[in-house]
Amino acid sequence: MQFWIIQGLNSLSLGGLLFLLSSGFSLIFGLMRLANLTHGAFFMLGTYFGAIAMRDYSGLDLWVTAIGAGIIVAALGGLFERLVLTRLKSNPLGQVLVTLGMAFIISDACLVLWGGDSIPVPTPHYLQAPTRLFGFVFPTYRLVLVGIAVAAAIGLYVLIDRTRLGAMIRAGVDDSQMARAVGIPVSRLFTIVFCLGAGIAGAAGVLGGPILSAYPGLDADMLPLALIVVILGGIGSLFGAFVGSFIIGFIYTFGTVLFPELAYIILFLPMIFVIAFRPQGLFGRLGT
Amino acid sequence: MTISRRQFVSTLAGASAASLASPGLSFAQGSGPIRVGLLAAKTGPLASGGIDMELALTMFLKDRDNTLAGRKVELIVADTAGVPATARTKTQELVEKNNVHCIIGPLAAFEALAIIDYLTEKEIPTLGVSAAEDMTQRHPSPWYVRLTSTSAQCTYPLADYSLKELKYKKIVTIADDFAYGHEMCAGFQRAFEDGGGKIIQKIFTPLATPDYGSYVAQVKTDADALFLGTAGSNGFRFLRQFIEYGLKDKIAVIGGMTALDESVLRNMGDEALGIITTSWYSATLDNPLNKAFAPAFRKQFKYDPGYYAASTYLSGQVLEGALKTIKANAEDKKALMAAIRGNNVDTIRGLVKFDEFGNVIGNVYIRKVTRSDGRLVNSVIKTYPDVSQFWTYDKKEFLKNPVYSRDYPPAKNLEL
Amino acid sequence: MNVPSSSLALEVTDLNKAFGGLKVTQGVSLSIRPGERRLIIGPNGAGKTTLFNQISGDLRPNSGRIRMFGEDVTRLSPYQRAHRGLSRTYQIITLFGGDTLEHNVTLGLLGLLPSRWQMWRPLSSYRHLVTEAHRTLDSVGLLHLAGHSVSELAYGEKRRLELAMALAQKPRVLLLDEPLAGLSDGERATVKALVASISKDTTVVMIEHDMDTALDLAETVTLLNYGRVIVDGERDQVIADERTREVYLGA
Amino acid sequence: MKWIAIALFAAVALLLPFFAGDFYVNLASQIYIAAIFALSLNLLVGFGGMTSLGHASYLGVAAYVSALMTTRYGLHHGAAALISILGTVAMAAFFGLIALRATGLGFLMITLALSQVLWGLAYRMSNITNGDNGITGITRPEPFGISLESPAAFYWFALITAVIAFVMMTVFVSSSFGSSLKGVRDQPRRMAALGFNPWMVRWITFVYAGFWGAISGLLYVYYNKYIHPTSLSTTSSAEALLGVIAGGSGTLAGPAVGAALVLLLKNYVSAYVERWNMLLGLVFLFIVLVMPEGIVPGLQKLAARLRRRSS
Repeated sequence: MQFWIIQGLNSLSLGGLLFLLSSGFSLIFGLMRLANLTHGAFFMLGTYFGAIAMRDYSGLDLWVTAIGAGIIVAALGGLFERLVLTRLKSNPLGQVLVTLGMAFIISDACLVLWGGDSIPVPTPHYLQAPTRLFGFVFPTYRLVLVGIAVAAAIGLYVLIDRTRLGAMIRAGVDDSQMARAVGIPVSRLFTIVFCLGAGIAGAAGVLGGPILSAYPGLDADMLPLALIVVILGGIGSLFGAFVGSFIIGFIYTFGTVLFPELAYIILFLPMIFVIAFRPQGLFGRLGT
Repeated sequence: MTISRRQFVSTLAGASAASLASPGLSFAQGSGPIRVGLLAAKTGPLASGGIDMELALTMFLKDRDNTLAGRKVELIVADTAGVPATARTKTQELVEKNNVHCIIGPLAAFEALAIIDYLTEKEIPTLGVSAAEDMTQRHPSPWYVRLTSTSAQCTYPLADYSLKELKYKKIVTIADDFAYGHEMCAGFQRAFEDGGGKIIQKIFTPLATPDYGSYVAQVKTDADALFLGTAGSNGFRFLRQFIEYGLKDKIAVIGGMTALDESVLRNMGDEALGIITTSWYSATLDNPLNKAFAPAFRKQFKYDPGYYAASTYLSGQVLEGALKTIKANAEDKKALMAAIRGNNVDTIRGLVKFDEFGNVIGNVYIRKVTRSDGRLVNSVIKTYPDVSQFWTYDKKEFLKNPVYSRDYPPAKNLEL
Repeated sequence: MNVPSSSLALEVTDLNKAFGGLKVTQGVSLSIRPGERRLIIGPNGAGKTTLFNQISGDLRPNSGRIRMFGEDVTRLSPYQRAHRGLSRTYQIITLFGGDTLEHNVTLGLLGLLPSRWQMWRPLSSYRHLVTEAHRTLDSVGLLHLAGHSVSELAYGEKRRLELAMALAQKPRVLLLDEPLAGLSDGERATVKALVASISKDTTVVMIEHDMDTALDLAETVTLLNYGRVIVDGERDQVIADERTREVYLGA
Repeated sequence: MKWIAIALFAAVALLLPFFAGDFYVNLASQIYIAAIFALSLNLLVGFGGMTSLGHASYLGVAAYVSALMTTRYGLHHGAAALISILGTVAMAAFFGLIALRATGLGFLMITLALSQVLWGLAYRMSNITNGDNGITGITRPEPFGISLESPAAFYWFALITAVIAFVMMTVFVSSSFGSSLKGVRDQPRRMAALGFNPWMVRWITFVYAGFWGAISGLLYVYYNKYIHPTSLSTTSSAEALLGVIAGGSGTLAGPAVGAALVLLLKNYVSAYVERWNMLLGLVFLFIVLVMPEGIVPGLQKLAARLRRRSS
């Protein structure tokens, strides 16, 4: 019983982390039809910013750092979008090349700037003590992370569903030519959404830091996870990304525990299954 | 075919047309510097170790004004990127383009295994750093020596220490799911169970495991201790999550030679205090050679040298000893190799000898993480002198068994 | 119409198709005789092109049957229908823009031949195909441009090329989706003459907005609205029908 | 002019071992292997419009099968190669059935997932594959009794294979089937309406690309005499894909040029430029911004512009 509860909580917290990671990717893909392979690098950049800032300025708050890192990464993302990606609107192979190229640049820059060691992101001291619930012990920060993920999901839902910007994004997702025709500044919208997606990745990098730490290769570890979540949940569907994150959280956690010999393929088998029988993902829409 | 081509080449040797091939031909035998190649992964996930390997070796040579045994030394560093195929190309570059006299490195077992046949064929004296057991056991190469330790070599003393001094009876092992982790756990298990202990759980985690949560939660807390067999930064991340789950109070942690390496400790906090690990080195070793090395390294780079830095510094020392024996005639590769294997050299890890398989026989240290001058260090609490890769086992019997692996020796005391 | 179904060129029975909640084809039935010229009309969004896509096999209907010359093709793929003599053009011009006109038409010919699986001989080495392609291009008045790239063509020429690709296959049933859309008056006359000259061996089903031109070509007319057949019959009969007026004028 | 250049290039390629050092000869052999691999991927990406991120599967599996057959089961190289190729092609046929259910990003992800599964198996099933230690002790074959041990001999072997591969793949894409393939890439619906079976066209190409992937895998394992799970990894697939795109997908020479570029940056330039990863990224960025279609089409356009200006 304890096993199921603890691993269930683990699945939830991993799911929360995955949603923070993949929501930005999903947002960008939904509007721009761009598989942003730099996403893992943006995430890692956030983690490094957090780790370094909090190492060099002790007393810095994790939440403030996350927002700061989010803003910096968003700005970098915006620059990248304006300077490079705008020129590649109808060149998907070119997009693959530059987004991966950018990921190479970022990860090598991190190695130059901060070396090859793992650098921790400290857990806020008031969240360091494990939570004891009905005799179970569970890391408090992980529980908080689930809460943050849910809050982020609600925030994004409100943004997309209730604001003018969201209405424009939705119009652009449905049909960007139509959106342009009715006077929505699609190009600027692309930049805003790219910044937003990159920013969420950067902030998520800091928030995931206490669990993951900053280390070379973090980007390559995270990018496939983001891709899997988004593909499984349905391309361009935030709701799909949300549900997909938790599904993957559960599959990964219970899969690696119950079938350790399948640890390497546990994430990919369900994905093959889903794409083969439901190419649009679990919550993706038909026709796109 | 080859011969005629070589003749063809040599006729062109003087001409500028042969500029591509010239590095191999412009140096007459015996003159010019001794060319030492270092294979280190300076990019990719193994970069941390690779960078330290370069820093320490460069420092070693600089301290000697780039001169060993009276002859200038040229160091050529090649980045293997931690990829076997790249390691091979880089080795070929060192051998065929740079014409190195000997090679130090590489770090990862799969890099070493990818190039060992080639190095043997080309007869290049190699001072290895990687730990793959069989390279000095069932498949030794006359051109390969190892100055550090096999995967399991350092775990035997730790098993002994756990039984006799720490009085542990039941232990859980957790290690990276690759050959190094398997071999380390296998060696530890063998010695520990032969001495009457029980390994009640073995967990192997994929090398790229961002979140250890689900593994940490599985650890059987009724064990006396947890043996941590990780490499690189994985131990560091595992331990942080281990503590998050409140397990540090419930179960003691002991570790293999890389689990709490100095390169890991420098980014850790009080959570590491008290953890006991085993290695062939510690930055705090109290011998004159290390007193000359570790503080200087620390002064220059602001952190303590660990496994990776020490490995190449050590290699430098062994190489220097051998070069002195053969009067710096590095061109005579057979003599160089014989000198490396035959010398007993005093090094930063203590006296180094080799067995007939080219593997080191040397001290292994049991260390405990303590705080000293405000930083975390591995303080030596016990020294096991002259530990062989075969520990106390009979060499012949040892080699008759299969090489250590995930499933060998079988774990008979696992609790479900 | 009491014609036995085996002698019908195209027979659609009670076809239904919905996208989510939107019903785009509702109980549509058509019976088209061999050699017939059928015009399908209806306001925008009436489901004309969706109907075509189901006949050609690009879309699977939710229910209903499609038969060609008596054979049930409802579950066949588009390419299988093509091999049974169905050919079509697209409302939005769909050509191979980077290639020459000759290549476009040759590709159309190749589609029905076993040599399309040939993996060592270049397409251009099939002299008889090239000759045939030239003949077809000549029939639509584009022979002089055979070696030019499609991207150099004017809009009207592209429409004619679309037609040429379909005609090259000598189809038994030809679906034309707004062949006159976007053409100037002169071009319109040219294409109209082309369509009029199609052999009676080919049954022609055409969607067209330009009633003035299209009605001349049609023998029978089907009026669609909101995915339903409103009126169906001989040309003059449909034009005279009250409901046609309603759809076109009342709306 | 063009013919002189080609003749010169051919002469250099043919005679390279006579004037270049072993290292450069070996580097060139590796370029040929990478070029075959990139060309086979280009059949999918460039000519078929199927962006695969799992092409290393075919290289890796062929290499593993050959290595296992010769080292573990003591099979002759010829028999091992045959089994390896047949096995890999059969696998491609099966993978094609799964992967071709999707298009676009879905196809990319499913190929990635399939290759990850293979990588995981190679890594984890160590009793068969020797896991992370890889397989050592692999020999090179001796076709017609000629030893391939020397760099020069292997070089010519690789060169001949690469030329055959290039010719055969060129014939393939220029054939009438190749025309259908390009048609299916550009206008799949139209092609279906014309009587082509787009799925079958893609599937056959998928299998054929798997075949050449297997050939490059055999050369790869003969060259390295070692095989490790990294050769099946996403990184290997991604590198090849980047080479194809950078060189110019859908052209015949582009992928070879791109593969050579990536290989040289990684294995040669890295000796001089410590930050070669960053350089690689910058080169990709530069290529896309300056020559969005890739190096070869970009240079062709440039040459055409120069010619027009001079005339």
